[in-house]
Amino acid sequence: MTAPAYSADEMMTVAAARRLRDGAVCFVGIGLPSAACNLARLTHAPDLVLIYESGTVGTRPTVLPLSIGDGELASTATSVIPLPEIFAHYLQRGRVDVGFLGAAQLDRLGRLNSTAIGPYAKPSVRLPGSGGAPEIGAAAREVFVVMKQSARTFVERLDFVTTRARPAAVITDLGVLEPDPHSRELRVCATFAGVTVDQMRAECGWPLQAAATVQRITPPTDHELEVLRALGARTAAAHGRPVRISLPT
Amino acid sequence: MTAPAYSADEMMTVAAARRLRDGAVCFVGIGLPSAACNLARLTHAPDLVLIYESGTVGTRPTVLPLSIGDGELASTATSVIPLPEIFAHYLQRGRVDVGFLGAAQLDRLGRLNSTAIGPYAKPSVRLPGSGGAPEIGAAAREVFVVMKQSARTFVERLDFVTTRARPAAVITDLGVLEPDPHSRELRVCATFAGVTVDQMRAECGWPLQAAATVQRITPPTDHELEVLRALGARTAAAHGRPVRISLPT
Amino acid sequence: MRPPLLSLREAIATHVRDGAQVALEGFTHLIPFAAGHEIIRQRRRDLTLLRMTPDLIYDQMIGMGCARALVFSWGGNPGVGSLHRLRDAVEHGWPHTLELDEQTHAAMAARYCAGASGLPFAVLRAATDTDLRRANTAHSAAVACPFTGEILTAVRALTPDVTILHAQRADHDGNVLMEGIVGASREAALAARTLLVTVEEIVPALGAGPNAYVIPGWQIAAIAHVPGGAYPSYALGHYERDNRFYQDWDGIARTRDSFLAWMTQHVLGSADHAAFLRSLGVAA
Amino acid sequence: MRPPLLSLREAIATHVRDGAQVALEGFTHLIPFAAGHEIIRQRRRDLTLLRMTPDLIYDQMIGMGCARALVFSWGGNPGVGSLHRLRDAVEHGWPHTLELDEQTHAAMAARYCAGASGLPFAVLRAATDTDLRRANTAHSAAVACPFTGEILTAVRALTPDVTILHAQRADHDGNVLMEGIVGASREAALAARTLLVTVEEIVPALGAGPNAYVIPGWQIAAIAHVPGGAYPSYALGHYERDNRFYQDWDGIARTRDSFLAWMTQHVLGSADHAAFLRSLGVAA
Repeated sequence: MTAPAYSADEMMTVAAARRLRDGAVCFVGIGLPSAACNLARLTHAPDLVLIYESGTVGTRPTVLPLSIGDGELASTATSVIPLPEIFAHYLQRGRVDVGFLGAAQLDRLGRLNSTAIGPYAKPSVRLPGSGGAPEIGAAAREVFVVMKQSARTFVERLDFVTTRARPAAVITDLGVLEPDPHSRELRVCATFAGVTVDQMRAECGWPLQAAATVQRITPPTDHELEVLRALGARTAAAHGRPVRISLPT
Repeated sequence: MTAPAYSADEMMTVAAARRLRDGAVCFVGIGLPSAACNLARLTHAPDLVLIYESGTVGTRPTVLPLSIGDGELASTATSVIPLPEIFAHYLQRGRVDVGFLGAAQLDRLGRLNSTAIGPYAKPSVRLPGSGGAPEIGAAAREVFVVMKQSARTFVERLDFVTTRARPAAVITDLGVLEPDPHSRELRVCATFAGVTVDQMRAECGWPLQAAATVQRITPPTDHELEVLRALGARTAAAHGRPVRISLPT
Repeated sequence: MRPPLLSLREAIATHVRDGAQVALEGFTHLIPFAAGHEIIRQRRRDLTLLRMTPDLIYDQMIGMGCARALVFSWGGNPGVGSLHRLRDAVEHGWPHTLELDEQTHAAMAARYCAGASGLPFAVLRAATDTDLRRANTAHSAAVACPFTGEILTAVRALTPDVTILHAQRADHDGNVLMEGIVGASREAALAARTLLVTVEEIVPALGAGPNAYVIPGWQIAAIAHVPGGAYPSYALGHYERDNRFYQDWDGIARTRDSFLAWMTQHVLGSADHAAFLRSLGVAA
Repeated sequence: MRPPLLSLREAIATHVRDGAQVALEGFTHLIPFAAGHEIIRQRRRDLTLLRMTPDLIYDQMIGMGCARALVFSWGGNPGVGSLHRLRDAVEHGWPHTLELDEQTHAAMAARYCAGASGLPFAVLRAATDTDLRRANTAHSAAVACPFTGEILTAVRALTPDVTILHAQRADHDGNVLMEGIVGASREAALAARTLLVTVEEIVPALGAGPNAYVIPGWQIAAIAHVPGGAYPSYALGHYERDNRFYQDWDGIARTRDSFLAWMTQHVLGSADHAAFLRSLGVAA
């Protein structure tokens, strides 16, 4: 068997992008969620509405932002509004269809830790913290989690419950987990090409169940890969540009 | 004795304008308060900050607005913000030095009725209502009332208490009332030229007291009158302009 | 999702139902007169009308019998005096009685903000010991700060079934730009279940500054192209407020007969807003 | 009243005291780095630092020992990873312990809004059953809607002693224009007792659109003219975010030694922000 012509990260991003229906209003986090949302917008979902917590609504970046508030997001937005309104008028008011979250740890109910490893008062690893996640998890109509899978991060017991997200799906670098309709416990519902359910079990800290029928995810199409890589190339070029400031003399 | 070369309305506006110190932040109501504030700005108080409840901050109209939201107010403002912010971020936050109010009825404690004559549920005269007055009366550091005086409107008992203003002064078309420092009851503290305390008593529905020393208000200066009349002339010309709308064919 | 571009007649027929809670906002500026007139022409009944300042448009809708209730904070003719039709309804129940939900500007603004934020109530430091507060106990209540113990006022959220705004322009994606005085328009729009917008013009691109007030098209149920749609209110950059008309309205609306004659001739007698403007000689 | 135009050194010396609550806001965009560096140079101590996203500027201030407490909602290096100096303070108490007042973005934004509105608390529909909520009980509490009975969350107002912003430009009257992403800058400014602003340029007139975000000069205690004052953050229309610097910071801040060496050379070793920019080769 030859190695696939794409990386696990690319497969994960493509699988996440495919979950987004055209016209949905997405609250976008930085990193993989941002790549997935923009890939969807540049392929099957041109009318996807992207909202970044910095206050940009309906943004259409040509390169991916490194931060949540790069100038590119403001320059290509339908409107730029104060951050408190993003949370009050959009998220809390119920205008967000899809929230995308990542985290440092996830448990079998899809709860997330992005705050601390070890005790909160004296953590062994202090993580960045919640940001918008707890309210996105509670208020978005549907939540997806995008996160690399490992037994160290898909844990039996979270060190800290930052977010109770009840994700509709968790897209990892191996496949996709969805909640069992009755127990709400996450279980394997699909794997990427070349990945077995046992491999997914090995990279999970709880005894991972699988759905009766486990789907096989179609590999990225040439078009998906082409668009994603072009986006990545534009982004790398943009982020490498040196900044120069001219001071008045 | 010859008739004065100015009207009682003009004297009232000039007397109100003189109360405003330069640099004060004023929440301006329409009508006489607006004329007084703009007269002050065009004479002794060029840095007076005028806020209209429509959302215009630091406005410098060249003509007086008929309404509280004429285009002139927006075009000459430092900033135009949503109305809820005017009330939350400016008035409630304590950024307003001076509030100017009018009303249909006033009582001896300076409380105001701008809601109804007769019972609220079935009034004989339904007045426009409170607008911003109750919160202006409560939150502005200092409140002035500007109102023509008559026994019918300066009443023993209000039909309806819309606003508890505790005004620092009530400027009428006859003179100025200020509260007694102990009883808080409004009493004559100054009269306009040619007006006696007895005349003011005759135009008041409660037994009006007078301060030990009643001041005489200096008549409008030539400069004050000139500026006020020029403002009025510009305003009349502007409000008379016919509006024409061209429809696409 | 691009909002459909409808005729104003279709937009009102589709989205404004008898008995609905309807907010036509715009503070002095951008008051959606054309939409209000179309509601009158379509003889909508039992509406609960929300506006901070009812202005002439609600005077007309109340006088023509569209309203069952009014939610408001200042009901005069700005700079002129009374709204005679509103007064007649409150004082004499003509054409029928009108239920009032009345409060201060600060409270009504806060109620829209609560609706826009998806909250059931808002908090403000309101004037309390007034007859106005006693007249409206259904929608305000005391609430204590859990940190300081201070007693503040809670007011109930407003969530109109339909909010209608007038704006300067829409682009081909249905995004709408409002410039100038916005009043409580933003909050009324965000609080509504359905948002209709009439615009002066439709352009390929809005050409707005980075922080301009743009309503994304996907929040809008329908757009209608209605030049002059705010007249006799105004649209900054397009035409001024017809202050003389506001003054003339005092005479027109003073008696039931003169009011009905004027409405019959100019509003009911005009098929649409362009015909209305022509009937007044405002548009050629 | 026109705010005085001060050097940044004077502005910080006059208005930022040891022990103060200080908010340097700006969300990714317009972060007032120059002001933060000047606070470091003047060796302010025991500050309570407020920012939604501490970013590199608070990593630097914490690492240099300026902070006693941190009020925040997301403390990473955006798109890169950890803030190593913040982590070192929390994990190992270096250079000394740091008290945390931590919450979600929604809650922190609401707390600024309450402060900006002169209210002791704000209400939101917060996520409740989380360890974060249990970790911060001093500043959040349950509150019932008096109309519907729904249980919501009250959060305590934030009212910084001093808020510092960076903006594109000021005019000769001291009015300040901010364009682009504003984050919670407006609310942090309005919530503060004292507002300081650094600007890229000073111009005769702002040339802003009708609804641009302009801070009236009379709300500002002092303005300092500091071109490049947001670097390595950015100022829309002036220079871009130096994303490479944000990536490089991960290595610089990873150890105490490399951090101190860099700060000594570039911040303490530069008399002002222009010298700082030159020391990095960013400005000629």
